[in-house]
Amino acid sequence: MTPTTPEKTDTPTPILVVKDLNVVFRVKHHAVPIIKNISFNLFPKQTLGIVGESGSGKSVTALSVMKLIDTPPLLHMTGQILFQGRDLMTLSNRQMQPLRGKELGFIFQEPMTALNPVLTIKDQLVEMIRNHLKVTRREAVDRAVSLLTEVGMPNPGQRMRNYPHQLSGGMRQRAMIAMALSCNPKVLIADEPTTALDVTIQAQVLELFRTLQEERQMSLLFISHDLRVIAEIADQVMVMRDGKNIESANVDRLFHSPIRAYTRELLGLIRYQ
Amino acid sequence: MFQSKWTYIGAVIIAVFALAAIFAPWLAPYNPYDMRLAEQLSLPTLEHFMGQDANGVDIFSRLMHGARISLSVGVIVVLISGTIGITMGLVSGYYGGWPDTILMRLVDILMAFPGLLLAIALVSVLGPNILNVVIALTVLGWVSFARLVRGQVLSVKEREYIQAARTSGQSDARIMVVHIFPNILSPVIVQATFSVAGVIIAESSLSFLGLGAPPGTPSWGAMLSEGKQVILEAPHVSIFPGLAIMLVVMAFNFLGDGLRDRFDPKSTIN
Amino acid sequence: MMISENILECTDIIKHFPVRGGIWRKGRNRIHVLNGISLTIHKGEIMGLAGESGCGKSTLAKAIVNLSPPSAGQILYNGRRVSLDSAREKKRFYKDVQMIFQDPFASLNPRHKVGGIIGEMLRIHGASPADTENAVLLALKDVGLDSSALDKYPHEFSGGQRQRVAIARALVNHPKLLIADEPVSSLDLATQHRIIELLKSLKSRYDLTVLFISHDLNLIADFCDRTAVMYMGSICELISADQLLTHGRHPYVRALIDSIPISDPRMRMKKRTLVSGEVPIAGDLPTGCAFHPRCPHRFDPCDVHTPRLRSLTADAHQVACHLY
Amino acid sequence: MLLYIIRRLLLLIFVLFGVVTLVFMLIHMIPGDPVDIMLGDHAIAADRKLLTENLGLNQPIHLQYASYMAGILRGNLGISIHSKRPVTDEILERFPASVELMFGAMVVALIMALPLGIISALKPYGIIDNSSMLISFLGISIPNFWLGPLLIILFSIQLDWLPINERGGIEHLILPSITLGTAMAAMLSRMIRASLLEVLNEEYVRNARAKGLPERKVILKHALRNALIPVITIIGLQVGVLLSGAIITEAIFDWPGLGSLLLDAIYSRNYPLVQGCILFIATIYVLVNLLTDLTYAWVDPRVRLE
Repeated sequence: MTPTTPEKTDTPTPILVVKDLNVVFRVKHHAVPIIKNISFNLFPKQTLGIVGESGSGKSVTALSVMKLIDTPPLLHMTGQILFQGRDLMTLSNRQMQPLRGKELGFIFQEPMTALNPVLTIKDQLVEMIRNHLKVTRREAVDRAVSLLTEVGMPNPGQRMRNYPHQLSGGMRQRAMIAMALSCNPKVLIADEPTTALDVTIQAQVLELFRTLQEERQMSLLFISHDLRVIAEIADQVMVMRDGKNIESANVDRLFHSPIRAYTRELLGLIRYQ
Repeated sequence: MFQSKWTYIGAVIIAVFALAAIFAPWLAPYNPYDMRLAEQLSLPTLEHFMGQDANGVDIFSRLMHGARISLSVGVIVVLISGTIGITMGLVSGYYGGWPDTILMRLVDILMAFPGLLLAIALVSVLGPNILNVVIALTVLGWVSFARLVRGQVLSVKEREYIQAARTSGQSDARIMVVHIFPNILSPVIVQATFSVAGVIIAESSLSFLGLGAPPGTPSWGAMLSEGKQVILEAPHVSIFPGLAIMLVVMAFNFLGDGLRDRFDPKSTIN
Repeated sequence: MMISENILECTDIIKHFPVRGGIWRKGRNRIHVLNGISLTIHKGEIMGLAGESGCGKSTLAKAIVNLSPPSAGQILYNGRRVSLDSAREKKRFYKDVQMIFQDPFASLNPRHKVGGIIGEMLRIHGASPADTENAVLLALKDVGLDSSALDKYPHEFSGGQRQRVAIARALVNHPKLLIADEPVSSLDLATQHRIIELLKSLKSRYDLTVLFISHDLNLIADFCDRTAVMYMGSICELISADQLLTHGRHPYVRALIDSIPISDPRMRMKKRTLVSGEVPIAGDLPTGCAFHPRCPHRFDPCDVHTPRLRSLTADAHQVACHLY
Repeated sequence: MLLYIIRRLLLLIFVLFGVVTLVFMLIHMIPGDPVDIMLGDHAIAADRKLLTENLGLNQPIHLQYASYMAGILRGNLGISIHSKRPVTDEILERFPASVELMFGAMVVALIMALPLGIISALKPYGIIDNSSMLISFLGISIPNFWLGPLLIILFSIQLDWLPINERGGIEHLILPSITLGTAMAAMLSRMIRASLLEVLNEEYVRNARAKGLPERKVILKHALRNALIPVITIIGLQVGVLLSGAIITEAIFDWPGLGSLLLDAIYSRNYPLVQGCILFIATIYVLVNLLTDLTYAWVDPRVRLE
């Protein structure tokens, strides 16, 4: 999957279209715009990397696609989020539920806090599977085991009976990924999935993301503050800075001939190391 | 915000009661010991707008003098037990080791007695009077401060600015006083406020049981205890002292709640 | 820069923490965090200490400054055994040896003004108010802050500025040895770059010796003269920093280097030798070489004998691995 | 988990040992001659001699302590002065009444606190939240020795729905249980609200929603289950408030429980009985705390599988 091919996919219709997304938070009685007119497309089987420093609004963008931003602090959200042509903005929370996890998978940054500490990995996996798929408990458990194997969890049958606090950082993140993939979502959104990991584990997880995407032909929205990680994984890149889309481009063009000064500055910093 | 206006209301109520307590001898319309048996249990009238108790004493005057006892006991006990508790908690939390284990085991033992039980036992042995109440409540009170401060110190002392202080060559004592203490002060102040409320309830409970202020003294608990005997024919004798206790205790609870929100914004949710 | 005698010598530093295993299994289950570290730092050099989380690099730093004294082993500062029993000894040692920490938001007392935070370091050594005032202003200027910072509280500064205050505090008494425990890890890239430049200039101006701890091999390679790489409580390789990324020999060090994401999509990670598995959680040390369960080049002696640091070439490049 | 239990049991034995020692010292803190105080100064010499021997006050202190401890191990808490009956029997006679009252108060507390706490966390700053905040403030602030008489005035005198005192059927239990349970209900609802609000902000709750689970399941299975764990410890501690509050509530309603037995013993200077009651109540509290700790450890896997 080399990034050199300019247009990743042949079919032009994107699976996810975000148009003029505006998100405003209420902070101490006044409205603070967090996301300002963000637009991007995500094509099937493509990885879109969103990069920006902390506070650039990249995580809020990811959460807005899932419509998971709580009120407070959310004041209002405008624009369009078209998933397979259907505008999620018009959907109520109840209507969003069948999509979340089934069509749109989400992976959080801190696996330690994103897994329920009092439920085993097996419970949390089986719960998700049986919530979306009409399968017996037995089938769900088997599916869970195969998922954990797919994400590289050693002896999954035994491991999955553990609680999150009994697993290492890498293992927990693999469990998170297995959970997010359990119902074969068409789009997987990963919010800084490797930031909390050591560099050797991060490399393993990035490799896992690449193989999974190829085997499962799914689209990936990958959020990170680290341009080097984006270089390893993304086909298309959007650079964000305090809520605005500074520059969007194919990963190869962005790294070799960046247009905006801010992008060059970011690239300069990592190349210096 | 719900809390903030109630905090000020709390502060105002406390101020009013404090003034009543300080200026009781001058402001109170009647002498709290002046018995007029002829007018016993009379309902509120213009002269005695809270009525008179079983001995014909003006209830409002007794309440004002009662404020003096309740508030002073509350403040004194919290000040003494606070000082003891903070010092023990600070030293034991900072140094750890066997002094810490000894303190914690002592705390475990004292904590094994539910709330008032030990106070009741101590007062029943030492003899029922206000001084013994103060002693008993102080013996109990310092434990909660020690536990709170020890817990705070254990978390603060791992912070990097304390490790920096420990590598600056200054003495442990200075680190505790200059660096640790200011950073554990806010939860202690919040605890102190709630403790005053707790002590006021404890003092009046003991007096209600006849183990605190002897009958006849202008203590809210004693007044309620007397009121219980005549509850059928003169309920008003119980109503007013109970109201006073409730108002003061609620005021301190509001104040404590508000202080906690102001000091620890994260906790505004509860 | 002539590197003469040693400023700090650690020999066989061991540190283990008792696990609350209960009364019976007291002896058996202890987490071994340092398993015999011997390290010498020459006067005037920047010594790197690299490794992933849990390898014990911060514990070693804390052992050196006696924040958490080692369970065994010896530390010599300027050839003399470090003993901090009396207040006088403590003052003398901490005048020469200072430490800066990772989290700028936690390393400054939130209730003290910046003037007090830095001034305190001088008052402890009995400086007069006038001298203190001047020294603090000088220290602030050294780190690029002006006198307006004196009366401000830490929460009024950005992460980068706070780290500058921490550096000013550490250097105001002109120490000889500065231990920096991941000083820039929690800062964004641009600020990291500026703080590293600041440390470089202060190091040369005050002829400091620095022990620089980081998990970022690129940063170590650029900033340090020499570096040790740690894995599960022991040093697996000692190498000059500029050769780290190119001449690292130990399989774990090779894996670390291969794992660093490369900032060029064209060199995207094909199937480079990725190390498998992870550091065991409970810290129960594998027999022989600690890395053998995850090592692609494992062979017979690896899980039996623990390899010792052996020098490979003239310039004191040492590796602890049976392959060499 | 086994180690946790063993450690807790060892601690329990130590604490009980400390409690017994403290209670033993109580008698020796009486200013003046304990026998005079207990029997009053006009008692005849025979009774005085009998009491002195009975309490072993004529022996050196360490022997007294040893025999006291030995007695306790055999379940003998000495003889009650006036009734001349073993203290243990008098205590066990009154114990069921206290348990009934405590149970009633606990039920009242949980019925009030659980719904109020949960709803006000799910709809913060709503009407229910604000009103429950006010109610809980009232609950904490109204002393039970005022609430009791008020309830009596209202329900017994004015409305005459409920009997005033003595123990009997359920209707006798209602007012005392409410009096005793309100303070606990107030404290508990605040704790449940705080704990649930904190858990609702956790990432695993947001993750549960991201998994597409229905909101009902997110709240019940993920949020509430984690939120109620710390509440267990608080319930354990609140039992202490109930135990001491029961003493007063029993006094108000003449409820024939341990509390009123203790008070009568104090008023009549019957120190062996005072000693016995205090020791018994404290032991109950220590055992309840142990039970709460073990339940907490069992429910929270992070502790269970330490």
